Amino acid sequence: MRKLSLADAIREAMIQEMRSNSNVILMGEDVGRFNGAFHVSHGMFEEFGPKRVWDTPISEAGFMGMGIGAALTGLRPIIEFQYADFMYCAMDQIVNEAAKLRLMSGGQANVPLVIRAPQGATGRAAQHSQSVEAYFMHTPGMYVVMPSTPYDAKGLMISAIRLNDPVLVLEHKLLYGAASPGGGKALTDQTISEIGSDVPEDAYTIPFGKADIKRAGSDVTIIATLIMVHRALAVAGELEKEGISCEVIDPRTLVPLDEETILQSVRKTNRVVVATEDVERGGVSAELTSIISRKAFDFLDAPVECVAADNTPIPFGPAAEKHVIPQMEDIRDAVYRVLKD
Amino acid sequence: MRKLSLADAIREAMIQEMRSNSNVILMGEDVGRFNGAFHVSHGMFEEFGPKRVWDTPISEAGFMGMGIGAALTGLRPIIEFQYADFMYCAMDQIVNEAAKLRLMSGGQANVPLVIRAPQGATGRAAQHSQSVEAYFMHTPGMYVVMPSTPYDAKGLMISAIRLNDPVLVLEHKLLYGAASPGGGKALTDQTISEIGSDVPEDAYTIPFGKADIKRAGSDVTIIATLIMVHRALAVAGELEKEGISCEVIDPRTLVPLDEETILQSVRKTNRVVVATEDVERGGVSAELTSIISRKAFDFLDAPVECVAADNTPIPFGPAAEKHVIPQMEDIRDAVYRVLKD
Amino acid sequence: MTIRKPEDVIEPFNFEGFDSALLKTLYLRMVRAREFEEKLYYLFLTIKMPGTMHQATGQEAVAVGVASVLNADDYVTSTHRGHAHCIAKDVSLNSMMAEMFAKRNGACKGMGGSMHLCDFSKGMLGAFGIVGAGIPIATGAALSSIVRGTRQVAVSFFGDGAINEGVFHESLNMASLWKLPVIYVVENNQYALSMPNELESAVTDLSSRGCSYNVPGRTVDGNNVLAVYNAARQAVEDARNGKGPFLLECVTYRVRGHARFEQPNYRPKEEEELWKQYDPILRFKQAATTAGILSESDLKAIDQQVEKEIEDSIAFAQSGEDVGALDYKQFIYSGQMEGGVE
Amino acid sequence: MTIRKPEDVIEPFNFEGFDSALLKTLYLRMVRAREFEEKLYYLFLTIKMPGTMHQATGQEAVAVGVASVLNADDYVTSTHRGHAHCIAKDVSLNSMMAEMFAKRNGACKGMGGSMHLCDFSKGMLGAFGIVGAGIPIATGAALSSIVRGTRQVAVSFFGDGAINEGVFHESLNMASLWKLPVIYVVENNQYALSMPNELESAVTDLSSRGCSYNVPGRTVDGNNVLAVYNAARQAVEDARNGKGPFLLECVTYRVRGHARFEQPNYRPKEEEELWKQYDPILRFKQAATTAGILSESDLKAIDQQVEKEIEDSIAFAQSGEDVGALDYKQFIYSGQMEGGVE
Ligand SMILES: Cc1ncc(C[n+]2csc(CCOP(=O)(O)OP(=O)(O)O)c2C)c(N)n1
Ligand SMILES: Cc1ncc(C[n+]2csc(CCOP(=O)(O)OP(=O)(O)O)c2C)c(N)n1
Ligand SMILES: [Mg+2]
Ligand SMILES: [Mg+2]
Repeated sequence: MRKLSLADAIREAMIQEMRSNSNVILMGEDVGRFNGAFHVSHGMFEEFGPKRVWDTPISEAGFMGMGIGAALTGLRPIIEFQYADFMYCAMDQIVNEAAKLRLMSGGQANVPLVIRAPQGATGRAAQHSQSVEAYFMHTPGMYVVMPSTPYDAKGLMISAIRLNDPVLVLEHKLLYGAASPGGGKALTDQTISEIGSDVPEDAYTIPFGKADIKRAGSDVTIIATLIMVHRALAVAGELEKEGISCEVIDPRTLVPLDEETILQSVRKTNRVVVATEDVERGGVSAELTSIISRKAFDFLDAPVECVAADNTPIPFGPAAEKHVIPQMEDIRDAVYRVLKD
Repeated sequence: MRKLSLADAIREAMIQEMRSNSNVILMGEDVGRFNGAFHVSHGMFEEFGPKRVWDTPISEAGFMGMGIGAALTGLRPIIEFQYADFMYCAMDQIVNEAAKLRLMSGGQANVPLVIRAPQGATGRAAQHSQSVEAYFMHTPGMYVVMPSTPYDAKGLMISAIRLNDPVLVLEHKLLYGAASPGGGKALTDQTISEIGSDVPEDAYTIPFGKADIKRAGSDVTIIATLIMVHRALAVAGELEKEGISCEVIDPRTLVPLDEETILQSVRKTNRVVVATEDVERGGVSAELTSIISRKAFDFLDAPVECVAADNTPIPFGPAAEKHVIPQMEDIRDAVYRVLKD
Repeated sequence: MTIRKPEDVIEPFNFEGFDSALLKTLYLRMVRAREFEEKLYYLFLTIKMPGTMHQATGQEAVAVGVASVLNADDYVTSTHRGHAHCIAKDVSLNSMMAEMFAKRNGACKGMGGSMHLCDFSKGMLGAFGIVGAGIPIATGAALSSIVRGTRQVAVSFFGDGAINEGVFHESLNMASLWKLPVIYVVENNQYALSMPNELESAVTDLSSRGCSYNVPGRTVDGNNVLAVYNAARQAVEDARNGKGPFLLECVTYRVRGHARFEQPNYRPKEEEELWKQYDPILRFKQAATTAGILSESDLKAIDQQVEKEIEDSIAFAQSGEDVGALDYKQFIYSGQMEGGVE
Repeated sequence: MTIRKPEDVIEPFNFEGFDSALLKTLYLRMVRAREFEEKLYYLFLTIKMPGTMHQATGQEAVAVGVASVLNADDYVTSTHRGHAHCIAKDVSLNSMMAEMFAKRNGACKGMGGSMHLCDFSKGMLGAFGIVGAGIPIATGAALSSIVRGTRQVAVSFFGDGAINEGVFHESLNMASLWKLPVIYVVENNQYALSMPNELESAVTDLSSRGCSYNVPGRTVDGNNVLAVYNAARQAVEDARNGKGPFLLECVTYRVRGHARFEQPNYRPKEEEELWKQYDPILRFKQAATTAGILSESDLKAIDQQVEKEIEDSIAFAQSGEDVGALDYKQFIYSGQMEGGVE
């Protein structure tokens, strides 16, 4: 099968859906003539033109609200935020309108809307590095999707476009991958493992709420998202040599969450590490820890270990950023700790 | 001592600080000539005039940003949002600027800023009912304060005004209390117990990060915030008759969190119920559960019970709102459950 | 510039081009809106009603004048003060009243209440409880019309307070850039809660505030339903023909307090009394009967019809089931993929 | 209206009122900004530098012309493209360069980097990485000046793209309502990343966009430091004297790509080449020497001074300690109450 980068996979999903459904449109800053800041929408303006691919002014609340209005009236907009950090500028439209309209209208409002945003720390300091999933996981009425591999990205993106609800798809900048036609624009993390880069050509969907066991194991369950999936897999590979067998689970969608797959694994391994890039306090790792600690209470042989970003705005200096954001050694140490008692 | 309502206590705190420090100002919609939508700022415009009490246009991002600019340059603004739900309109200024400026500037920026916002469900549907604490607990760089009694409110508010960091003070509409000069404007919940309404006349501070044990007990620890403190106390009172002894802890500040007082209680009772009004998924109850399950792992005799709002935008119909928002019976049932095994 | 006096704003009634059927419809809608809210006012005083409400009493000509030029499938977004907009767009009184009572047969199944009334079958996309929130949403509906090639027009109603929200600016710029068929109707009732225009807006000539985006505008007597109708008709026609957005300021007056029971003690009683004399329904009645176009009995018949409709709507509402504790669960997500099951 | 040509914008140099000391200062600051960034460009190409940067090459006259009329305690907010604003407000090159290297002796202790450069001792409140975010913050600094009675003025620099953010609108309205001493300087370099003015703004005459708020404005040749200086001086003087805000559009051109290494292939090479001929430093040099007000050797001395300053700043930066892994912990909260310990 073909190897695609994650950026390529997302682009292919968007293009295929736009070809088969004329109601799908793309909006965002520099997504058109410029092909997107990370070149994810490369070639789409050329193919679909300005009535399907909208280059917006820098007006996040405005174009987010327009996406909602378009969704309510028959279109299926994909809204790109250039960085996830800028979503706060449109927070009211996302949280108070998009997520709540179906309920407030007693089910009349259909809001088939995809929000795409690249996130993750890449040396650009506090306003271009955030991981925003916890804010939206805490916002009922929307789905939250976190694809860690090109295969997942394509299938989840197609599902997101076809679903009649607002879906947030968070893409990690360091996972976009160098194979993108953007060339140097796409960033890559050295630790990225190779799994999942085979992507079928035809359109396919991946259902929401189905976690993927990226690696089976028996001693400890590592639940990880986005780039932490890759760091966890790398750690698991290393630990195997020491005789430690890690199961790595990628929830793929945080809302809905596949509790069953997670709890099943926990009942088997009795030890859990959660690894996410968002800030620890009130974050995704806390939510997962809460679920596991309550629902697998009798199965835990040790406290869940949270590996998440420290509770701070992301600092600029590389050593500091690296300390704040979980690295392979943080995951490895957590596995050791959770196996200790 | 005098009995004050919570609204009165907050007003007194603001007035005393404004009298003693000419750099303290108040800004927000209808806070001046109208005395505030919930009459919390009653009489302040009259006393301090338009250079200290600013009636703003409906421009949340704008006046929030202005509050930051004022804070950076020597003032100590108090920014009122008419409802906490409208904070999303200013989310970028709060999350990306106010909370991050100190760090991004390497400690140069001083951001002595108080954000006040009434929250909680009172029959006004999805856009006027939200509890927003989890979003800001997950935002490093700001403090999150939740006063449940008039005594706490005054002391915490004075601390908030004097601190050199951004502080969010969330006030529950149903706790404002009928003694406010706003009369009918102030809402009251019938279940509110009477504790803490004695308020000293002089200014006093309550340090952040010190939980208050609102009721001592030995069988189960109930951790609750805002109105849930009162519901928990009412439940504790009833359960006492059944021979169940509940300890009710009010963290008072979520950031910083007094983990020690909480964990001490858990080590004693070995059973925990967390009761908060915010949405459960990714919420404050998850964070507290995570901390307790990890840090008091060996002391828990049963899984932590989370009593929080269901994962939904708040519906209008009263029976539905009541079902979504935790009530006394929800807390009571949780206590029974946690005591079961 | 302070609060505008009626004499600074009023335009004479010009019946040219209005036949009696249309006039009756305009009157019917205005009276419906008025009586619906006045009945609610009474209900809130006398029985236990859930939630709150904001009355547009005295402002009905704006909603009715504008919405009456729209096609059934044109779009409208509204505000916290939305009953009149819904009624003008022909949302059924029954479903609205039932929603106010939080009944299952309500417009929003009892999930939204007064501040979230909508009826997608009538193009009424929603009253928004967040001031200004409907502005970009209507703009997006207009963009959608362009993409789908349907020639539908979108109207966003909002207040003089809402015009200072950032989304107004962002929306008008994009609507103008892309020549979207959207009419921005600023319903200038001269107060945003307690704030009179001159304390909230540096430029109080609100129809000129499209200047930053090259959006043309016009101010009309918002208590003259014909003046509003004519201005809206022109704007809608232009928008439908690809000429782009328009900003229509309708000057009116909020006769009641901001919300249920709120006493507007921040403004002089005389001001209120003066404006009440320029009541849009009163003026319409006088003008139409004086001109001999509608008779007292025509109007009376409509009054009676509305009275009955309102009574029926209450009966309808009361016959509905109360919202159940678990109803909301079905409305959070569709969970459905386009065209069927996931 | 498409991209503006230099000949549509340029104003002749008028040296009236400028003495040679002032002219030397203006030149010094422009050259400092230019050389600082050009050195960085080279450094990013040749050694491993952390983060990214956005160059204001070709736009230096805007920052320098405006900031040079300010008092030391006046306030400035800047943008992602902020080096020139900092330098114009006399932030030390050493601390800036060290910040670029993520050193402990950097302006922000290595916590902020290029996009968050600031120096509170110089009134430089921050470069903001969020487009438009500095606009209300500068407005609040102006409000603060009024409340404290200090007669300080605030300047907000932002781009032609930022003008379409909602906070621009909200801020100008409040500044105008309250007559705040704030100058909005829109640095129109004709592109917002890939977007030329006419694709992002319905009204591309940006200085007129205060019309919605009664904020006066003026467009000047942004590549003529004297024209910028004169316009800013008048605006600042008026603001300081209580006449309220002003919107100053400085038309210039972004000579480089949007950010480090970005190739602006969305615009014609000829356009770039043409604008390079109107380089603000080049033009200043020619005019000043032609007019005989500064000599070649005056300029040369400054060039040499700057060259040395830049070299020194690199040495300073390289002598600094790298940010440590735990440095950030001390900067998250102050935890202090006013006037001392909690
Ligand atoms: C974003 C937001 N801010 C504030 C409010 C509170 N609020 C509700 S209505 C209102 C006044 C609105 O004034 P205007 O736009 O003139 O409409 P009117 O009430 O006069 O119809 C305010 C401040 C809100 N609902 N949403
Ligand atoms: C709120 C926000 N939206 C988008 C961006 C991404 N971005 C950074 S600079 C830029 C273009 C800004 O254009 P302009 O305001 O003209 O400034 P210039 O880059 O030309 O100096 C964009 C889109 C951002 N940083 N912040
Ligand atoms: Mg109004
Ligand atoms: Mg620009």
